Amino acid sequence: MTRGSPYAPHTDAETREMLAAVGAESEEDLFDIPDEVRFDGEFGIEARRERDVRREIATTLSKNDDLTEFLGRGHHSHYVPSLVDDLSRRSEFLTSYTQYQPEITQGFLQVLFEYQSMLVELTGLPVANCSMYDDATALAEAARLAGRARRVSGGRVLVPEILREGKRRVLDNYVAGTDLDVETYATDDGTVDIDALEARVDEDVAMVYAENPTVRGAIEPRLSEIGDIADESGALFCLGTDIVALALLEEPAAVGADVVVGEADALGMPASYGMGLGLFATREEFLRQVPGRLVGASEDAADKRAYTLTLQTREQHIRKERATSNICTNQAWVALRTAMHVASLGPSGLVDLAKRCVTDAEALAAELDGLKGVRAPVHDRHHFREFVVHVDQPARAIASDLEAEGFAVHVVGEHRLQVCVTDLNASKTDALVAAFEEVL
Amino acid sequence: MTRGSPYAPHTDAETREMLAAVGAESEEDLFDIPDEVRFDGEFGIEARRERDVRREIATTLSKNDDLTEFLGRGHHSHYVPSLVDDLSRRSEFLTSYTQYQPEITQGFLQVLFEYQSMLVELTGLPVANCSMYDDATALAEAARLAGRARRVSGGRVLVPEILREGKRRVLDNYVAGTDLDVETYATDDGTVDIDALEARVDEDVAMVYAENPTVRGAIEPRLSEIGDIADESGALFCLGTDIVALALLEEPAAVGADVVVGEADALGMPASYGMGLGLFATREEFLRQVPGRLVGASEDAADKRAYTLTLQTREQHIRKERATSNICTNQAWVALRTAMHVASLGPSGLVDLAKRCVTDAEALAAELDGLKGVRAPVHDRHHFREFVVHVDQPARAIASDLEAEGFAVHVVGEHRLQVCVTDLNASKTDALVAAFEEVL
Amino acid sequence: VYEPLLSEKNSTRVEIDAEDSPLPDDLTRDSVELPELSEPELARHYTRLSQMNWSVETGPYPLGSCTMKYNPSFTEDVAADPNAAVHPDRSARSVQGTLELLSDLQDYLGRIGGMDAVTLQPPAGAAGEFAGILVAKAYHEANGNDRSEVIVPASAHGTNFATAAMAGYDVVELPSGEDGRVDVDALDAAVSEDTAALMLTNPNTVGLFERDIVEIAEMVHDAGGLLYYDGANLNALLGRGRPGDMGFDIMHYNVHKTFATPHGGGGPGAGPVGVVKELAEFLPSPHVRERGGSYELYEPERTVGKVHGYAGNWLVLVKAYAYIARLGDEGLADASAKAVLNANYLAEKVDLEVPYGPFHHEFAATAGERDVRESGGDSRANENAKRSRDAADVAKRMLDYGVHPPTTKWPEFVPEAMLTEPTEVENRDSLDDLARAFNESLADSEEELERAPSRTTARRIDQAGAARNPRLSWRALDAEEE
Amino acid sequence: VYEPLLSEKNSTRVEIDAEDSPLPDDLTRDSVELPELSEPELARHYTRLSQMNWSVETGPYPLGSCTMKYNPSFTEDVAADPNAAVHPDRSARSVQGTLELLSDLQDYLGRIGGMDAVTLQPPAGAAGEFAGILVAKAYHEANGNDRSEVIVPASAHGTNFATAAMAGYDVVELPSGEDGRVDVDALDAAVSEDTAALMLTNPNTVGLFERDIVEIAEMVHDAGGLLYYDGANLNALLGRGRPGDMGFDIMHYNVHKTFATPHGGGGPGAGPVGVVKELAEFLPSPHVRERGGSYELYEPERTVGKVHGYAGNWLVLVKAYAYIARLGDEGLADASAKAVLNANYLAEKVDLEVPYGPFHHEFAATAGERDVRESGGDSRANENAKRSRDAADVAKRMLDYGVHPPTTKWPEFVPEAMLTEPTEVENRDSLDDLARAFNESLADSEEELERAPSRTTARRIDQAGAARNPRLSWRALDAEEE
Repeated sequence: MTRGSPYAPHTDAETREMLAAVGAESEEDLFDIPDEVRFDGEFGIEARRERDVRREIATTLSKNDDLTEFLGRGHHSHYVPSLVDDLSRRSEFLTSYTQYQPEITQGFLQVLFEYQSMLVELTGLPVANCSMYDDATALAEAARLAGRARRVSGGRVLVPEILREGKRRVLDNYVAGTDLDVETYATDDGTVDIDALEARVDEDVAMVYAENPTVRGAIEPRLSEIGDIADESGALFCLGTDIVALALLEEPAAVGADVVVGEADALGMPASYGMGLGLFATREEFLRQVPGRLVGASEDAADKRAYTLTLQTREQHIRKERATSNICTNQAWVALRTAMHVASLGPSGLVDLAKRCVTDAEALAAELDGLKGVRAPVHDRHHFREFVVHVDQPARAIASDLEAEGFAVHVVGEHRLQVCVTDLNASKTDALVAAFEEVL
Repeated sequence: MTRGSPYAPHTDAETREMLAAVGAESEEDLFDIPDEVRFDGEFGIEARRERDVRREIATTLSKNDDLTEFLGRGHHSHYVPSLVDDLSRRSEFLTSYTQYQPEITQGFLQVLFEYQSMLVELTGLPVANCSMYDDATALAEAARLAGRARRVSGGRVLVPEILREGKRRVLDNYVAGTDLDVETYATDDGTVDIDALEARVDEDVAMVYAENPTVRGAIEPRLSEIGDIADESGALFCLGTDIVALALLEEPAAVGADVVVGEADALGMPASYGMGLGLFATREEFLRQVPGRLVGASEDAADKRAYTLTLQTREQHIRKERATSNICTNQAWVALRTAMHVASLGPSGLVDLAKRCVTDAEALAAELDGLKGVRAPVHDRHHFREFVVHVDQPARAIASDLEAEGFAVHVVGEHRLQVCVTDLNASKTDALVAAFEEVL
Repeated sequence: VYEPLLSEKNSTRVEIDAEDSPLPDDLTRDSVELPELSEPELARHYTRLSQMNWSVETGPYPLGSCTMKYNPSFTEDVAADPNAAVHPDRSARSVQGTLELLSDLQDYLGRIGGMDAVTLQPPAGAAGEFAGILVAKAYHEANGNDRSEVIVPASAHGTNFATAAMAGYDVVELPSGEDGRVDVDALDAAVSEDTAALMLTNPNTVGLFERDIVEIAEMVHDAGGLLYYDGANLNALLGRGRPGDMGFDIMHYNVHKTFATPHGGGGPGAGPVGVVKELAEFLPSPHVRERGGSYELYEPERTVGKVHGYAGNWLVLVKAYAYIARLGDEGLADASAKAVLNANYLAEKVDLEVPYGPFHHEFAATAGERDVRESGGDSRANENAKRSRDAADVAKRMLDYGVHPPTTKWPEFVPEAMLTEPTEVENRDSLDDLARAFNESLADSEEELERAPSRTTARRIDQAGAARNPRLSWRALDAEEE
Repeated sequence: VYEPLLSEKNSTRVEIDAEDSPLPDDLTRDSVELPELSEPELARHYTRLSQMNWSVETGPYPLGSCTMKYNPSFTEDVAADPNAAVHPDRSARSVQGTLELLSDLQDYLGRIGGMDAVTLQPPAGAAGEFAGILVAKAYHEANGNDRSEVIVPASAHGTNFATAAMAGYDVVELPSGEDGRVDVDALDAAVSEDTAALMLTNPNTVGLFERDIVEIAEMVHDAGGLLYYDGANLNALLGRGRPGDMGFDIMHYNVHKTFATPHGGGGPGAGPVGVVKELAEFLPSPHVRERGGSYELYEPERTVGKVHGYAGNWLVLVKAYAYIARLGDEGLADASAKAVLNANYLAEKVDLEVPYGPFHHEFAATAGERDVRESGGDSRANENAKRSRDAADVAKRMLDYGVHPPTTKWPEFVPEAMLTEPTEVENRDSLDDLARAFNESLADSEEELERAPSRTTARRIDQAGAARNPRLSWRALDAEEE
């Protein structure tokens, strides 16, 4: 086993000669570190062979229970075609970085341009960026954009009371350094309580945020009205959604959305403990307020179409403290995978997948509803992928018992569970229902 | 789900227009097949989605028991670095074919040239081909070469009596259409019984074949003598070995080998139910008798070094029934993986690996020898990777009991087992010894 | 772009010293010299080399008779299943998954070819031929028939000739008929009591279906011979015709052609062999079968023995199974339909003469003047009517137009043949590009053709020089330099 | 070489009809138009695009401040483990493997940075900065301190400025001292009771170690401020110096730089944050800890809340763990040593002026005339003494010599800066190639530089035009054409 880094190619002779070339006696000499802060201890981390590291991590990860997950609430997975893994792992994509030299990075730039283009098609909005970290940070950036771009005097940001906690806490942090304030509005049957919302909105509101589907899986029936309420008071309407829902549910542009945020990694990624891909699209008028990278088409010196990062003066490396965001490294490679997955599905495949999110959820809800002591869906709405389930017994105990049977579901209230079905677990719904019967 | 092949890109409109362009009414029209032999039935094979095929095959393969294999006898596996998987799966390598147009296939040609070069270094012989299917067919081709190139009157091919059955049966088939006859010679303590061999050799012998290590894992102590015996009678000396053993054991050229055959996929491939990579190297004088592909260096029109398939007049596509072999498609991609693995180990890594094949086998034999009712190694030889174990109890029963404990070993006699250890199972030797204790 | 050899980058000689060797000095070599490079250096080396290599993913690859279709990437994942990594000497009991998959694949292939029993052992098409001819030989011998000849059409793959000779048969070469097919009269003259088998490719190597197949089969069978089907062109027939239904007794399948397993730069492939009921007992050993819900290995009663040391190219077979399962009946039939449509469309678009027809999944254009065909008669054809070119030169020029050229100068009965098989995976745009490459190359001057290629990684390579002065290793190159 | 957009190849509009929709019409959109291509077409599209992209495997990638080192391929396999594919809302009990790995990585990073507690939540370096500054803010608030300023050296990464502003702080920019380091007097003047933190990169953005770090730390601490370490340049220090030992209170790690996780064309990275004991209670929620042999998630007592919706970029963290485990103490120290050696060797070989030193893993050459340095004084330097170039032009010309150029025109205090970080993965030959590319580019005429690049996939791209007339989607391109 080599003693140094297996990824530093230097032979001993080479090291000696290179040290001589720079006039140093030893590697130690190259470090201009005062003695008082020099480190002469050890980390106590033992080097292992490649196969041993692989074995060790595989062993560690095998301590995760093998559960069939009926989990969603913002982190969704669909079957990812092998093609996506294969092509995205190509080193030319994987080990490249931000396209500072567009002449030799046309490949990745074009993929990102295509990703943006897909989001433009799906949202109906003309501007989409290359990625945010996840839906939570995308929402938080939207609020900051609303703060910068506002035409109103106040800084109230209205979000649904059922907003997922993770999103809410990120949003709070992102607006803490601004004059924006986050407030909630009531929901009704898993979607917006329009009257309650309307009562909360006045000319101090910078942004109204709503989701479709909501975190309960419910499809919002009155989206245009929400858009109108926001528009009439001068607030921006920010819509939260996800890339599969976009293919079937109302087009955001058609309901007056000014900004669309959400998760895009439901396509392209397996469940990954919350690793995300924040989608972000907006209207042309906010172009120069957009956070993150944008790829634009241009021409090269031979007048051929070429792509390049553009409008970089918005970004931190140029504008520093006046940048639209501090984001630099983003989720580009996840965006590449998502674009590949969308391309792989095509419009029919994507629409079909979205339709299944409705029909599979409906079917499973109906099955569960047939069980004694269970009511599903709790909300009188159409659902997308997931829905809330009422159980007469304590929800936590039921979830725990289901786990023992090999199934994971959400607990969202004392007597409420939430269940999510996609093409990945659809073949196991009968088993889930049977497990419910077992534990009830 | 699409109704036709998911890998045919034609849209319905495209198909219609293309049919029109060729003047056909329907796809049916394009087939010039007499009615009497037209197939109008069905195969009865249902199309499945990609994820369903993956799931189905994974389920089927999971019916293989999860055993730790201490198996060898010609099919050996060592840890394959991830790099090999990653790079060999690059589509430019994987989905290309024989390099009939060298100007656009320099990449694969160079890899094969490097593979040949590695074998030249390891065998000491100046000519190595791009691959045979496996060690058995390589041996069989060697015999045919010996038949064509012989300077003696007879056609006897001498092989050790302990030759693995699979090899023997392939050899028999390959020489059945020639005047060659396969005969065996005795072995002694797992290696060649030199006196017995000498007694069998006369001027009717076209080839003497010996192995190092032998199928018993024993290292042949008198290789040069075997070479001399063959040489003195005018027979070719063909040596069977494998790519790891070559790095440590005597150099074939130094012991007078005229042809070297064996398995090369002990590097580069996981256990693969016997899928192989036949290595084949020989002396310059037999160059035009070599079976299979050869890559040579040449120059292009700009006088730059370039590689190309060469001496193709030996091959079936040119010489037809007078070709040196019927082989066409070979194991090129496996050779690429093997070359990558060799490159990844480097000379020190390869030699170290080979040394471990000796020391790990010795250590395990000593451990087993300490058990009551067990003697190991049976043969008074040095061993490479594997060795024969005597058990007082019936070997078949012991092996079966070991299988129940999660271990696979060979049964090679009524009271004999054979055990093989490599870096892949070395960490489990203690468990194997414990299992032996359990079942004895 | 030139990538040095590994040995030119860094090479180290490691001495094997008695002190730290686990073996006595006389059992070991003195030293080993090999390239010594770090992982980043190797990653770059092989990445660069890969980029200097044409593949199906690079662009059209219409290599006639090779069926260079797209290899679905999911089949690689399937074969990479850790449960597939088993040793061949495992007990049958402990590898039921492997045996079940093999058994299922045997079944699928049997249905597709119309054969009663299938062995998966042959590791390539030529090995399949060998196994098949061994079966024929064993059959005749079992029947006390001493037959010495195998008939092979002149247009057949070289492997057919070589295989028959390898099995000890005399090869009787059958000249091609005027229509490019088997000349039935010539066959009649060739068939005799010495005929062990006729090896036939159907559609043949220029894509023509042997319309007289029923008569041919009768002639061979009447003489006591067997009919062997070379599966190289099976991609033309899926769901439209089965060799078993045409009277063939033995066939091999090229799974790396018809069933889309990757060609791997020259292999591994797999060449399963199917036979009719009467020949099943002669198949190679071991064979897989189901018995009472579990799978076992057994030796067929009169087996020919083995053509591979173990069970063939297992990992390739897994991929073939996955492909067939993915496509099913309709997918397979569609693959053939589109392969044939593509060949016909492309032939329509090229300005080169295509002397025979109607062809199926491939056609042999001739790199010479094109007759004004009845169907067409357009002006391009007339313009090019005077040109006559060397097929190999046209092919080299096609490289400059960014496509892979077809197989050239084969089969020999087509003058300056360019045997073209686009397969079903090309779309119309891609076929139009390909046609353009053909046509522009043909239209270029002889000087341009001889200078070609000029836009490729390497310029035209001196093949004669490579053979005249064989340098087959870096050691040979070093020796030359000294 | 030009690859059409997916939409230019084939695009289809799918109508969503009420009849076969599972939803009432008013809940759905009317139609969706997207590219519709088969798998073989997509495989070619993305394979070709990949070949039009520079990566670490393509060649040298000395992008200063980005640490473009080799990403071991085995770490990809590790992260692809099906057991790693878990949902973040699983019970802690059912994901003990994930929590154990996260806990172990927290521990490793703590040891490497000399920090007492580490959060893995931030999904990138900038997010780490944000989390770190939030911690600082919470700390001050908890102590009843209302501080309004964050001090950032002019040479710092843009993210430092943006982060401080994002957290609501006024940014006090500290000019660089004459030696390229922090001007201690200027710092003294800047530090006050309003100072919440000083954000420092060490070695700084031209690779210079802040020799006065102990004094700096004292000054900041004395004023009640905190010291923040930007981990972008940690690859210079592994095993030689730890931020915790230098007086830093908070730091972030860029695992995609220092710990070799792939940069993915712009991400995902991960930006864990380490803090000293006193700040641990402020870390983001949830945090992972071991309790009695099992692992649990908990909310730190005075947590700043969240900077990511879930737990950050988990799959990236797995790779970072694998890399650290592979290298261990000696490997990590060697990585830094070789990174610094490489930078020094390359700087020695380039003809460009390198105004500051001694630098560590990166140096900022200036694309202008080189002084005859004391150490050298060779003739090349004199020859080039008259040349002064635009750094961006030199970079474009370097593309023609087959390498990736360094970061240009940054940091701003170095005129026409070419910030160069070869990392430890280049060998000497590769550094020599890189030096040649620098030197020949510098020696080329201004006309050549302005025309560059000419040997690349695309020629020089009109960036101003792209910004003037933003076309950000294929829809925008279509609209333009109409």
